[in-house]
Amino acid sequence: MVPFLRKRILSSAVPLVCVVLGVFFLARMTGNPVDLYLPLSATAEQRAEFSAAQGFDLSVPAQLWNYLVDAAQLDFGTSLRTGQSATEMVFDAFPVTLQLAGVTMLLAITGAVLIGSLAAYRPNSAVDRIASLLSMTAASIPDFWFAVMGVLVFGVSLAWLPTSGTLGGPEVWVLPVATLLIRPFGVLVQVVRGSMVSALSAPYVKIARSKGATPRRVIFGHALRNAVTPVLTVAGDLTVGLVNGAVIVETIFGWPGIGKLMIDSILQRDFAVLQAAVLLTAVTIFALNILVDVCHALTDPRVRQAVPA
Amino acid sequence: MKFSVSPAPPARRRRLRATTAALLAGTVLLSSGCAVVGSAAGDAGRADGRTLRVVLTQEPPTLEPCEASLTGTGVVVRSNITEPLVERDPDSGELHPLLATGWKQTGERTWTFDTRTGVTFHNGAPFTARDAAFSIDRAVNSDLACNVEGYVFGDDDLEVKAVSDTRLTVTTEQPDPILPLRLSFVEIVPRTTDPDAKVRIPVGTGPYAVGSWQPGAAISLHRHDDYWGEAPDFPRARYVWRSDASVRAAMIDKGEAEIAVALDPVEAEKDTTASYPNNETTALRLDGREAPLDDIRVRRAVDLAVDREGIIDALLGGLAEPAGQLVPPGVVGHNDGIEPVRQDVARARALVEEAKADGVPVGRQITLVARNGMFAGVSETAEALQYQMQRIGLNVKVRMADTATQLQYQLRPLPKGVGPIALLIMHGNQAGDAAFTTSQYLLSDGPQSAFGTEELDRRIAGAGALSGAERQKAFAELLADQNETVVQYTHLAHMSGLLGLSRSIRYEPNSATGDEMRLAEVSPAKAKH
Amino acid sequence: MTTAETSAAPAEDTAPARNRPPRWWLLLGRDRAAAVAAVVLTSVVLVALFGRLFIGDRAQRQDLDASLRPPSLGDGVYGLLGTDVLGRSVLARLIDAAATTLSVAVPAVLCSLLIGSAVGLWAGYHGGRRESVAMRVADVILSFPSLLIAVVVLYVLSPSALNIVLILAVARIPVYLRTSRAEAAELRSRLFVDAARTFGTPGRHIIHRHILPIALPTLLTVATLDFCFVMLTESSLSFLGIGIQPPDVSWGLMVAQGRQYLQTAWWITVLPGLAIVLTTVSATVLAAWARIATDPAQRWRLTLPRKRRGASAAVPPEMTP
Amino acid sequence: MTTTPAPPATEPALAVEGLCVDLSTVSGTVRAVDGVSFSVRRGRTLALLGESGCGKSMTALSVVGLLDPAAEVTAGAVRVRGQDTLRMSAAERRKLAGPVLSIVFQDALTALNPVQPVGRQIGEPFRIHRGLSRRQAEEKAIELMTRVGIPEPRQRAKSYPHQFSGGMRQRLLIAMAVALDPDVLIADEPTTALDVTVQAQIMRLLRDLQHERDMAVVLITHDLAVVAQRADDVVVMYAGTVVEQGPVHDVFTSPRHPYTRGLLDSVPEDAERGRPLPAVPGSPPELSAVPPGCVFQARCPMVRERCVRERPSLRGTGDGRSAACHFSEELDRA
Repeated sequence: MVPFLRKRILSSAVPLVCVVLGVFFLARMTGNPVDLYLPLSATAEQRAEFSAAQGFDLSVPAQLWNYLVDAAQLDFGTSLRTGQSATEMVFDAFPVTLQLAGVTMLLAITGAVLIGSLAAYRPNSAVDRIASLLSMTAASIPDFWFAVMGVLVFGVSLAWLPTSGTLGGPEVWVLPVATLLIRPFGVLVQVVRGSMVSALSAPYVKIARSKGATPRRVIFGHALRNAVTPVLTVAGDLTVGLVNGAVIVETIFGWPGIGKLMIDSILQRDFAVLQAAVLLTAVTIFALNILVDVCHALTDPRVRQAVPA
Repeated sequence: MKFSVSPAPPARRRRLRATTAALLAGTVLLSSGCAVVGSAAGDAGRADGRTLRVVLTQEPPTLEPCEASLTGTGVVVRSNITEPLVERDPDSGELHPLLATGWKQTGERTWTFDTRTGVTFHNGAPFTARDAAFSIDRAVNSDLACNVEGYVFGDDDLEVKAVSDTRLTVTTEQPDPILPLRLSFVEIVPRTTDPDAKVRIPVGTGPYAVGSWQPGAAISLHRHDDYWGEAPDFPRARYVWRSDASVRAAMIDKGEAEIAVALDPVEAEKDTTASYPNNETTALRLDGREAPLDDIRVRRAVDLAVDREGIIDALLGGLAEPAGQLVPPGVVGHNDGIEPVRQDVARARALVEEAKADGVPVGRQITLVARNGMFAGVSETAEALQYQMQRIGLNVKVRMADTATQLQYQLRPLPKGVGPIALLIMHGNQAGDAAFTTSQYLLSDGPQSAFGTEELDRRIAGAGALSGAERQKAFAELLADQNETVVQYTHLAHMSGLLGLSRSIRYEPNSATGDEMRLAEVSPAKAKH
Repeated sequence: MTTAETSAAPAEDTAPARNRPPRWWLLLGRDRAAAVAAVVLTSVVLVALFGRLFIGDRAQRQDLDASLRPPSLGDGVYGLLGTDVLGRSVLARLIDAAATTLSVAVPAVLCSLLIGSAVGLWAGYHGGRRESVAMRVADVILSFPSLLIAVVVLYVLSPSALNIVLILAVARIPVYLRTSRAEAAELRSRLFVDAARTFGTPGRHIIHRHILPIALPTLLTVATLDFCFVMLTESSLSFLGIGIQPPDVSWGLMVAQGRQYLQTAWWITVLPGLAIVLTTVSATVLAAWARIATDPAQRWRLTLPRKRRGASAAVPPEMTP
Repeated sequence: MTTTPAPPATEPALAVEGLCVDLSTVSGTVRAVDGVSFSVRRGRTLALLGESGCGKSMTALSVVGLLDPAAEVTAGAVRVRGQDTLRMSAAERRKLAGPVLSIVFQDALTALNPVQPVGRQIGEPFRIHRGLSRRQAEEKAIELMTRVGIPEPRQRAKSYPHQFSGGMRQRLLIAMAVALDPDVLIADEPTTALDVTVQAQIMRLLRDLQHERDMAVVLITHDLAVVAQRADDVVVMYAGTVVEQGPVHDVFTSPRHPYTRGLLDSVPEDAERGRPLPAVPGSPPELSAVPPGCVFQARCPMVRERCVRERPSLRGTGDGRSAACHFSEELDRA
């Protein structure tokens, strides 16, 4: 396992550098932020002064060099908008999204495994049809629409939940998590169902039954672990995709997470924050991919064996 | 704001309004009795009748007082946490003493201010003229690159001296007749404030002090017990922010907040909302350098094609007034005689046909650029304009841009090679005088103008030199003239803001509310017995 | 020796009609949900293809006096589903939007499917350095949050339908790339591929003839799920103000624009939302059906008499506890 | 753990009576197995011989209760230890699965769970039926692995199926099947996927285990040579029906059905193993289009008018043999 990890981590280094360079150049393509940060009536001299102070008067390669030199010393610059250190802002926002995404995926995976297995146990039964229809519908509802509906129905009309915000008890989590949850949950139910159906019709399941194994033993002892591989892959991809959902959820519910931070820093041309945020997100995504690979190796001996090669 | 992710641009400044017309009764009703206690909890804290909960569109980037000319910062900081020497009445435009008790011009380039005694900062330190001198120096002469410096002072430095504990002098490089007005933007902080770095949480003399700032979540204020003036009704205040207008409205409905800013016009019919003219004017700026917009008949046709009343009623909740000029009533130079153009599709079509017959390429694609979040309903407005322009035989494409992109189209140097542009702008006259508008928007080389005529340039220069009634008349005439001979602008509407107000409080918004919301003016509603 | 086999290939005892697969419409008829889905999807495609011929400029025709009229039978065909805030017929806009929505979603999915699976199969088949380079590229694309890239690129390059298609396609390439690479990597060691290689069959022929057919059902299933993803992302882009630009209209744009009228005029946002849900659910149902119908080992599921489907199923009666 | 005592050696360990299996297809329901009967005693081997699709595998799966849901037993009985398994509850059947009835499949790779160590899979019957602990079951598994000839069984018990060769996997599958000394072992083409030398080893292993444990073996195959070498009795199936049955030696020396005859005739004296031969011209009928008369009429060299009209029943022809042909005497004489 250790050489496997080492190899994976080393092979992530080059793509990470690509991400850093990519976001640097993409950000520069969006133009000089000077108009945004100075009053419309600011004089040309003030504009030049501002550009010089922020280093925007340098050529892009020179700016890149400065950025890389600073980044090597773990200095990712200062936010144009708030004057805070970009690192600090990113690390303030990151745990919010991480918690949100963690709770969401935990619920999505648990729920999907239970419901998906139930549906797969009797394909085409009423339970299966209803579970499939609901999960497909869930996966195709626009998240912002669901969020606004949730606020109006559960926040205002029924007054069961707070409309938005982060402060308070567990009830503040309900709407944001539900909004973030619907799509991964819907997709995962279908994936679990599909892979459980094929696992349950595999010959080794017949053999297990020929040994007199009970249904519970067949499902949990034999089929589930075989069905888990595609579920893990899809769950990994969906977790990565949660960053997209987080942009919407955090915007609507006023959660100070990394998604909102990134979109705000794009709109505000706050390059330092954008670069720091994308870098941290990318590192997290790489770590997540490695984690998924490790889980694959843990659940499937064939993968484990193939690793040293 | 509808496109809620795009926050109000920081470039939107607090306005210096010298409006003479009192559009609203600015009386603050003093309270008595107990507040209605809501049941719902939320981010903004429990409704306990003692905390005033305000929901903004975005988190203030900072509370640094020298950045208070940023809308997002100023709305929290100004007159709540810190105070300037002089304040402007948003209704009358007159200057009132605040931390200064009086001021006069004592030399060609020098003004002298007497400061108030018995004022203490939140940290307990007494306020003196030295603090005022320090604050002005820090905001204007330092290397902090404060927004207020670029906003009101330009490149010149000020020479500030505290003559005694209660008197200071300010000397400018050039004679400046409106220095007190400029200084109304400088918020006063104690001498102990860091002169070399911006602070995020300021100390001031205002009625409220910052209790805590939970980043991303909320800012809590509490009453400053040693405040020199009248104590505000609410002991505590709490700011939260939601970028989605429907969520802000929901928070009022649910009782999770007492005040919500910038609601959608859809909410206007509720009795928990209050609208107020915010001195903004929207217009379509036509780039007369590019065909087919270089033909005045085409520009005039666009003006005639627009259904202002329809747009206002259907898209802006009926909250705006049709406009025929860039400055709203109350601004020096506003021409009462200009009637907003009425829609006349037949005439517009005829004008386009005429231009076409003369070889003007009316089929060339015009890009209509608008900014997401400029005002609620902006994208529908852009669609309506596009349709109405298309209906008279022009070829129009809409491009919704973000703030930074739209500014590239708005400010000189204008982008090249992008074809004919019709730019949707929203202009707030800041000085209360049309000179500001004309120099920016109407001069041929004005920073926010696409083109002009020499004749108009001459008239603008001439009008700027006049004063009094002559000045009013000259500007009024040249505004009418732009509508006749230049037609760079197709004016749409003088806009309004919409505030959500809980039934448990009383507050009268005024034209400055968007930039400076004075919590001390909010009082609990009278409870019914 | 001695075999009772008449045909060399061992066939399954359970597949009686093994000489030719059953007619697909028979299988479709056997699955009522799939049949309904097929009808829905066909009508959506027909509407998208020909709807504009019938509605003329109705989708664009504004009437500010007729703003926000609720659905009614009294206002003619185009008033059937009410009007939006600009007084345009919601029905006409739904029809117009069908074409735009599909013209964004279909090319985006097809592009990413074609490019992603071609590169993935190639990388997986050859392995080695080509494989690692392809995978690292996929890693890079995946680690940029796609919505943010969309925001950056669409603000810089202007939000046109073509750019939206390009971004969505690029953002989804890694998904196909990874899936097809995994399949190809597994298949390249199989006997029949080895055999083909021994005979000197060129790599692209092996990929095309031997690997692609096996990987295709999985890829198509992913593509269906992506179809839904693309429509929803396009909708989210509209929410952020950079989706399809007026006067074009897509279902996603309609949902996004209508959401502020949720309380006063539900039809503006609920109806296009319903269209998205119906289309994607139909596509998913049909994809699931196609997957079973094309897989000889699974096809029997469709042949069960309806009365027994609910009762028994993958696990026979004695398995039920 | 078993509920009923093992039958005396004279009683059949397994008796299948009039088994009918229907199969749902797109074009309707077809009868895949039609009135199949046979029985086998402990220590004896019965071969089910036939082409692909003749219903022999489906018969075997019905016996152990592992039919796909598309197939359904519509008539008949499967008797072990005097009880009809088809009329048992699911729980009762589970008690028989392993200690009484057991099965070995053709493809050992997919028949073993890829994510479980083989030791655990082989030990599983002991955990299910004997209630042994995981460790005890593992010990039993190692014993079995030793018995079926896996080298270094203690280490190999922790390995996974993909780490074994095809022959070894088949041995593992057999070890699992014989773990609880079943009365009846059904071997469904156990050697088809293996190469020739390994085939012989596996068949030898099966024979040794059968003798050692006194099991009845039902051998499902299309390989005439295997039948000739291994089986005591043979049941020849065609299009879901039994066309001939009897002791292998008798049937092979004097077939009483033209189909059996055709199969045997097609074998050259010096036949090379593993070479597929066109046994009988033509191919069996689609199950959905089985003719009303004799099922074999289309390919029968001696077909007559009666064969088209009337389906021959399986008649006893003396010496414990039977055949389903109107004219079996003619074959006997020839």
